[in-house]
Amino acid sequence: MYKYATWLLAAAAAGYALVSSSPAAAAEAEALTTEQVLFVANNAWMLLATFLVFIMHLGFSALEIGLTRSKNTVNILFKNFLIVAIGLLTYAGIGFSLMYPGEDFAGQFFGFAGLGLTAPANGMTLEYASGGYTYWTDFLFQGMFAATAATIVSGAVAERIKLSSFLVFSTLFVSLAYPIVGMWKWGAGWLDAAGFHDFAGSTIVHSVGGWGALAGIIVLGPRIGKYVDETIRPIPGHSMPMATLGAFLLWFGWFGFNGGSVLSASPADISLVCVTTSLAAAAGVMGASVTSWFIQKQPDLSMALNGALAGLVGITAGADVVSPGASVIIGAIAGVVVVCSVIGLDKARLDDPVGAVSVHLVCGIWGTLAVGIFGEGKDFIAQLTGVAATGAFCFPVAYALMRGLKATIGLRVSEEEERQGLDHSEHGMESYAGFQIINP
Amino acid sequence: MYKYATWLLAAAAAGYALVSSSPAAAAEAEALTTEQVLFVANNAWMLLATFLVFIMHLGFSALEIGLTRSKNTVNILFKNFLIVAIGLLTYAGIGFSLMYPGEDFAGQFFGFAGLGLTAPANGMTLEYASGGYTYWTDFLFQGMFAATAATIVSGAVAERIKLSSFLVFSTLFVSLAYPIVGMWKWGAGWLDAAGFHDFAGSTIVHSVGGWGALAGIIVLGPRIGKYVDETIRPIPGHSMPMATLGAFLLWFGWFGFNGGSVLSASPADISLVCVTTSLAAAAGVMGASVTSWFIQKQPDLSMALNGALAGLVGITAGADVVSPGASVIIGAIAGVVVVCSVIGLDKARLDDPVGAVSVHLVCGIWGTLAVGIFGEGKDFIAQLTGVAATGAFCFPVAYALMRGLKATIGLRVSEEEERQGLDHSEHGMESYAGFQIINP
Amino acid sequence: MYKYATWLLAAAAAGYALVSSSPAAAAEAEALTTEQVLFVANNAWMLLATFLVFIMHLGFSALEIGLTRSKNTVNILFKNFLIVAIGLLTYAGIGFSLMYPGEDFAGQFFGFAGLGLTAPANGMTLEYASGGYTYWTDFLFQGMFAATAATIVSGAVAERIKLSSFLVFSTLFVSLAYPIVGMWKWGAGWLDAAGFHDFAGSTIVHSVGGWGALAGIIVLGPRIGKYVDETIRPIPGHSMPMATLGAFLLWFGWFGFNGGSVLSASPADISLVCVTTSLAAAAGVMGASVTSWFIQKQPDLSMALNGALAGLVGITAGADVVSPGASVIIGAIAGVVVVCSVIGLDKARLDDPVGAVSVHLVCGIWGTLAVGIFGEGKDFIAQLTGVAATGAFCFPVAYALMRGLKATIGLRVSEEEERQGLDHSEHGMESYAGFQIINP
Amino acid sequence: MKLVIAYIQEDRLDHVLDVLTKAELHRVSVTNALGCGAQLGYSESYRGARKRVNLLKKIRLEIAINDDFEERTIDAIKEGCQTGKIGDGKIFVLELPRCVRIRTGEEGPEAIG
Amino acid sequence: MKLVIAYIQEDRLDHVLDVLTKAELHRVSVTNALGCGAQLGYSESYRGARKRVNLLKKIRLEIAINDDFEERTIDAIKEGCQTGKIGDGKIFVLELPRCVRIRTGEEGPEAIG
Amino acid sequence: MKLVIAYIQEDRLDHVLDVLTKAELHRVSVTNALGCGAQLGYSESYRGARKRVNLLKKIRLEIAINDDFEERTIDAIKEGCQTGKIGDGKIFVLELPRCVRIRTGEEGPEAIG
Ligand SMILES: Nc1ncnc2c1ncn2[C@@H]1O[C@H](COP(=O)(O)OP(=O)(O)O)[C@@H](O)[C@H]1O
Ligand SMILES: Nc1ncnc2c1ncn2[C@@H]1O[C@H](COP(=O)(O)OP(=O)(O)O)[C@@H](O)[C@H]1O
Ligand SMILES: Nc1ncnc2c1ncn2[C@@H]1O[C@H](COP(=O)(O)OP(=O)(O)O)[C@@H](O)[C@H]1O
Repeated sequence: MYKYATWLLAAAAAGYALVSSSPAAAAEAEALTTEQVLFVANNAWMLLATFLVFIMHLGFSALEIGLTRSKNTVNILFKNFLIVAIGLLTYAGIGFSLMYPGEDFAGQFFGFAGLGLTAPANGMTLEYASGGYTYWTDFLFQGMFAATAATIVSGAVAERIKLSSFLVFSTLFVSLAYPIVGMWKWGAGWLDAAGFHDFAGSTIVHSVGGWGALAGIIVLGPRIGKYVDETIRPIPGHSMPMATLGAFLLWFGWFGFNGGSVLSASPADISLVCVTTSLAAAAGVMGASVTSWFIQKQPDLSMALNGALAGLVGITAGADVVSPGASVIIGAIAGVVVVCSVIGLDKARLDDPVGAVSVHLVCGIWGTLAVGIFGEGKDFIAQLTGVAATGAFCFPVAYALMRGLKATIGLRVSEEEERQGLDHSEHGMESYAGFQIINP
Repeated sequence: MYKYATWLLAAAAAGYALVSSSPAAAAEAEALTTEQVLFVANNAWMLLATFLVFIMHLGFSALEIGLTRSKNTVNILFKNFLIVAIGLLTYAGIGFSLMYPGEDFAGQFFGFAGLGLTAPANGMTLEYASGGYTYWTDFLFQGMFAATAATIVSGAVAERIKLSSFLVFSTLFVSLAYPIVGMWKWGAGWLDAAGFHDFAGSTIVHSVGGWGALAGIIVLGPRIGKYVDETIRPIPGHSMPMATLGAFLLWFGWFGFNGGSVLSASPADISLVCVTTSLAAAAGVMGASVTSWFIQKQPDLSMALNGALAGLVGITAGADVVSPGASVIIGAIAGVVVVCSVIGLDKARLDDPVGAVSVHLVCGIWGTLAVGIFGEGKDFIAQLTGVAATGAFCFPVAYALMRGLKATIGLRVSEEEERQGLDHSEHGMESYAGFQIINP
Repeated sequence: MYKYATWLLAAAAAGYALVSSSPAAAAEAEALTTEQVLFVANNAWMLLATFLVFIMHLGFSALEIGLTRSKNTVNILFKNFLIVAIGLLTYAGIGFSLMYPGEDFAGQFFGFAGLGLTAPANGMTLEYASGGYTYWTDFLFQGMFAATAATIVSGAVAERIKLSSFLVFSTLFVSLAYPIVGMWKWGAGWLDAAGFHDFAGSTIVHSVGGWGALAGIIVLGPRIGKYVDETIRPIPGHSMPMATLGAFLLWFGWFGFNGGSVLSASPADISLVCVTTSLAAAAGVMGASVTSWFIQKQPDLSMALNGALAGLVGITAGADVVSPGASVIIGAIAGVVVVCSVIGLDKARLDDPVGAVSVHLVCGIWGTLAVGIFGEGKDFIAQLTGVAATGAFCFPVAYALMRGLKATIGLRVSEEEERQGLDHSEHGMESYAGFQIINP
Repeated sequence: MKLVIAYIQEDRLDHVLDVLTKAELHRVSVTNALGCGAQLGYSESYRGARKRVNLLKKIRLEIAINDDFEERTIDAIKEGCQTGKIGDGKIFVLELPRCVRIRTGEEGPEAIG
Repeated sequence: MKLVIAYIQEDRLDHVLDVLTKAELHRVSVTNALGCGAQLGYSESYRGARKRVNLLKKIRLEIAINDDFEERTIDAIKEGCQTGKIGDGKIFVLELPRCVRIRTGEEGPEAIG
Repeated sequence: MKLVIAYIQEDRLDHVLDVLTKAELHRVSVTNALGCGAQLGYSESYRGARKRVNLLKKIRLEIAINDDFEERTIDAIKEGCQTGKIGDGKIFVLELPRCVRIRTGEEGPEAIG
């Protein structure tokens, strides 16, 4: 915040990598071009989007604790907080390099540009990404995405997974599986070549996380007391305010998730994307509310929240290529689908405390296919291929990882630990010290 | 997030409506002008403002649940969450078209440009709004505003209104009453012609909501147990942390509410507006805290929170035309006024659990009139006209709607439902499952 | 939101001080230069940063209440909410003028440009800050920083300090001590001349607050029941969800704290700063988690949260001049240091409920010194000088203020008030009305 | 002396305290409770699955009294809580052989009030 | 009549209610409690300092019954809560001379059920 | 056997548990409670309206003991809670005819400890 710098204007515009800010170097900057200024605006927009994606992690944390019991709250918060850290660090270490290997290193299915972050020579200039952003912005925006995929799993396996096993799983999943699949599409791999369209990641991010979640709940089994004899015994979440706060923040963050995926601040594109995103979320809320009101006789807040997320996941693949009208349809269907999916999974005795599989996997698939229906000139078969390929890769990998952990360090806490709650057994800490809570 | 697009820069700058992004069309874009780049920056600012207004809905939700009882929390959250969805969808359907009919359709008092959203031919270009934003941005920013007016009502009628009736009321109020009044000023109607100044909506948004809130609490009557015999029995809110979080987020969102109302990123304007907004909020906090400390002998946190909002509502009409010094005066007076109004309404047995009428209506009026006092060249009579006309239209409309609902589907839950709490009777759900709470 | 203004584009670009927006004046604006557009983008970025710093105050509030008992929650919220108001108003009154006296008024150690805010003639133009931002933006960004220093103290002295005394202390500290030290570096004073580097304020903001916190806890003494006989009796915080929400929001806000301290939207600079900031935070989380897992045998969520903040404070001094790799090292060490410091202070019977001294003072010092180690061409001795000078000024001043208050109006609540909780004794209000809580 | 325990509906608490006060019964202890009895529970729906809730929110009163206050206390509780609807609650009266006021060490009937 | 008080483990609550219902004991009141007993507490670590927690979370049941239900009730609680591990809990049985149903004013054995 | 019930001030809890432990009374159950008694309530102000709060936060102890521990227990509670200020609380002692340890099924004096 040194205020008397006279070189600021020139330096900023010239867009040099002022890591060791050298006024001298910048001073020679010639006349400022419009492209350079556009670069400044684009890059600032991309960082704003990055910040918004970051805050989604608070959204996920709040939603997850809200929909689970207070005796596992510290554990869930710890997992979600650490995942952001692990996600960023591993993405810096290898993920970014796996996902965007660049032309020199890319295969169709796999590429790796080396360990760590090294800004290319043109990394801070217009050339790097057609003036959309710098190399650092690129990394950070992508890094925030990476952690999201792992966080999705967290909600589904909550209240019974061992902390250490979860951390190992997440680290591997987010640093290997996620970037490899990501590369197929966004790293200019084979899916991209096949004409697959996934704007901001209904498949590449959400389904990837969703497949991990599905594998997790299959291998782990349901929470004790969820399915007794022939009946489903719902286990109510302990804080609807936190769950709602989480859903609001996720919607808020999604403006960055989708808005930033335009990769520039192009007015027509980012504004269309924000509109389709909002309308799909709104329609998702209505679709889920009406469906749950109809099925459950009373409107279920947790379903309305899931509806918003369903609409958001659903629109993520096609936010840039569908009309606002189509986005309403996509969102509304996602809202209906998510409620049916939550109820259906429960019937199938797959215990997903927060509805992660329904929201991220089922609606991720729906959204991806919807591009083939509503997106002008988009190929349904290509969309189907993307969906199938992702599932065919991610589910087995996640399943194998989970089984491997189960066979070695163990995947699930003991029955007694689960009954006491993971806050006690894993952390020796209370989430709401002093509050009198009956947690059967 | 396809990273190898070479057309990004050009496309963004050219500002074409790339709904089905056509590289070919964009490729012909000529040299990038400074106006085009300014358009990019302005539009990004407007979207940032839109996101901030969105998060105000979380702020409202948190404030409202914080200041009410835990047995009505799910209900309030559900209402607030749905309102955002309903607000956006109805605004897309008819509201936007009613509020900004455009020159071709506008009368002085009413205009309607047709159902649904249709981007005009120049909607994505500099021409649409002098390079301030695109048509989509315009809709989304305005749509976020619309839902606000309905949400204001929600807090005042909380803990006793029937969910279905509230949703019907809100839908009609936000899709008809709000845009019609809005059109008088912002849609270039008669109030605008009369020289009325209401920068971001002390009257057009906040008072409109406030009149609805006043009508609501008059028709509904107070909560059971609030006024017993001759005494006022305060009903304490169940979570001061949530209330405070709400107030902080509202302040945060107000930077977008007011900052975005500049309708461009003009440095002098947006920075002045943010400064007057902040100083008025700060002065509102001090005004309310000192007043409540004086009257109540101890400083009341809920009053300090209301004070911030009072300052914010107060400055909203004139944030662009008053000096920072004047904004401190406006805010401080708003802070004093809100405390007196809360206490006065209680004396008049008008039960407003969160102080919505005091904050939005009373301070909305104060702020609008203050423009006539502190705004250079502003006409006090015009301000008074705007205040009176809004009241003369909105209060009867809201009152009639409320009475109509009362006479038909019923407005208020039964006494037993109210005693049990609306979470139980309307949703069959607990807000804090497991927590032991005594809620007399 | 008057939408038919044709002068918007021109006015925004020309960057005139349109306090009483005069279309006439703006109309004569000549051709829009790239510098003017860059000014628009830079200024918007700076305001975004300002908003993010603002929301840090919610982060601090949530973190502090989360780590303390529910019987003092209203009090902490009230303090934090008021501090923002007091901070902004006093900074407008004298702080800004003390901290940035400008060339005409500056000494090496002290300067004062007069009471109140007066925009200089060029305050809304490119000239004011090389096109980085306007005078109003400048004030608001700096004002948000100012309140931070006082808020840091709040957490350390929580649960026992008298409300009135705290408010007096904060007002004096934030309006005098903070800007005077700030001026030494950022106001072009002697520390700046000495080659001291403190990018966004590891020392100038965080250590200043930290010294105040240290003085506070020394003069106040520990909370009743914390140190009994030979043992340390931890007093668990009442809401880990709130604490976590606070830490997430602080991290979120820090993007503005550091990102805005670039004082322009220069792509290379802001993106590097955001990357170093994030990586240091992530490394801080890992450092603290591993350390606490090792020492405490189980991973302590509150330590992980402190670790993130430790990393953030640590990187604040050098975010612009260290490589991402170095930022990981700085953050990781900060994470280790903060855990050791928390435990060490407890051993020394210095009772700091939220770890403010460890996070802000200890890691602030570490971060400042780290610039001398990792920052290319930075002088370790200059860094040491800055650290020492700040301590030598702030600690005695804070200590004297605290002692003075103790001797006059009293600094600490009575034992009975402390046992009952400050919510009761200072505010007569409950934080969670109806909840059954055992608070021994 | 007697120890009177009563389970009542949550929303009668304020009223019963008023009635007790009028009957010059100024000492009462109150605890939250959950109860099942003749009153049927209800079923909630959470995320599409139905949940029977049999434990309803109740308030538990505990009042120590001298023998001659027994009827008065029971009448006051009845007056304050009787609505005639299932779920009004129960009163249990136990013998209380000993009572001590901690502050003074007083025992017996003097210590009750 | 008797008043049965039992302290049990939190996670046995659902089960014991099922068993009681099967034994045709439909009326129970439940309160949260903290207890120390033979079961050792544990030590938590908060911000690096260790904290002994001796008060463990328990559930308190209170059941008023007619005399002939005494054994049945105690057996049901035992069945529902016995795991053989320290901390299973205790049952205390008191004499209950009087019982009143608030709704009807009924007294004695009829008022219990 | 006896069942001792005590209402005490919230902030005496830690201390009284220490004293009980020293008196070799290791088994106690604790519940949150609200109480009104000789101690005057206070009045709060919420949003400008005054509110009388008569129900103050208290802690309820329940201790089952063998007869020969009665005095010791009462003395320990007195020692731990007596400050001489109004609001210190009350001790109620009931006859406890029967006590069962769920884990072992033991009954009577052996089951108490
Ligand atoms: N036998 C009993 N033992 C313990 N608690 C009882 C008993 N009978 C009633 N209660 C308590 O009283 C409450 C009200 O009793 P209930 O039978 O529902 O209504 P009513 O007394 O009107 O028939 C129950 O929820 C329970 O808490
Ligand atoms: N003498 C007693 N007085 C009061 N409560 C008791 C007594 N003994 C046991 N309890 C309650 O029962 C719970 C379980 O008792 P504990 O001694 O730990 O296990 P067990 O009964 O298996 O030996 C305790 O936590 C306490 O709440
Ligand atoms: N007769 C009683 N019945 C039930 N609870 C009582 C009775 N007397 C006192 N208490 C409980 O003990 C607490 C302290 O009693 P109080 O009369 O205020 O103080 P003191 O015992 O010092 O005179 C009360 O808040 C209440 O919870």
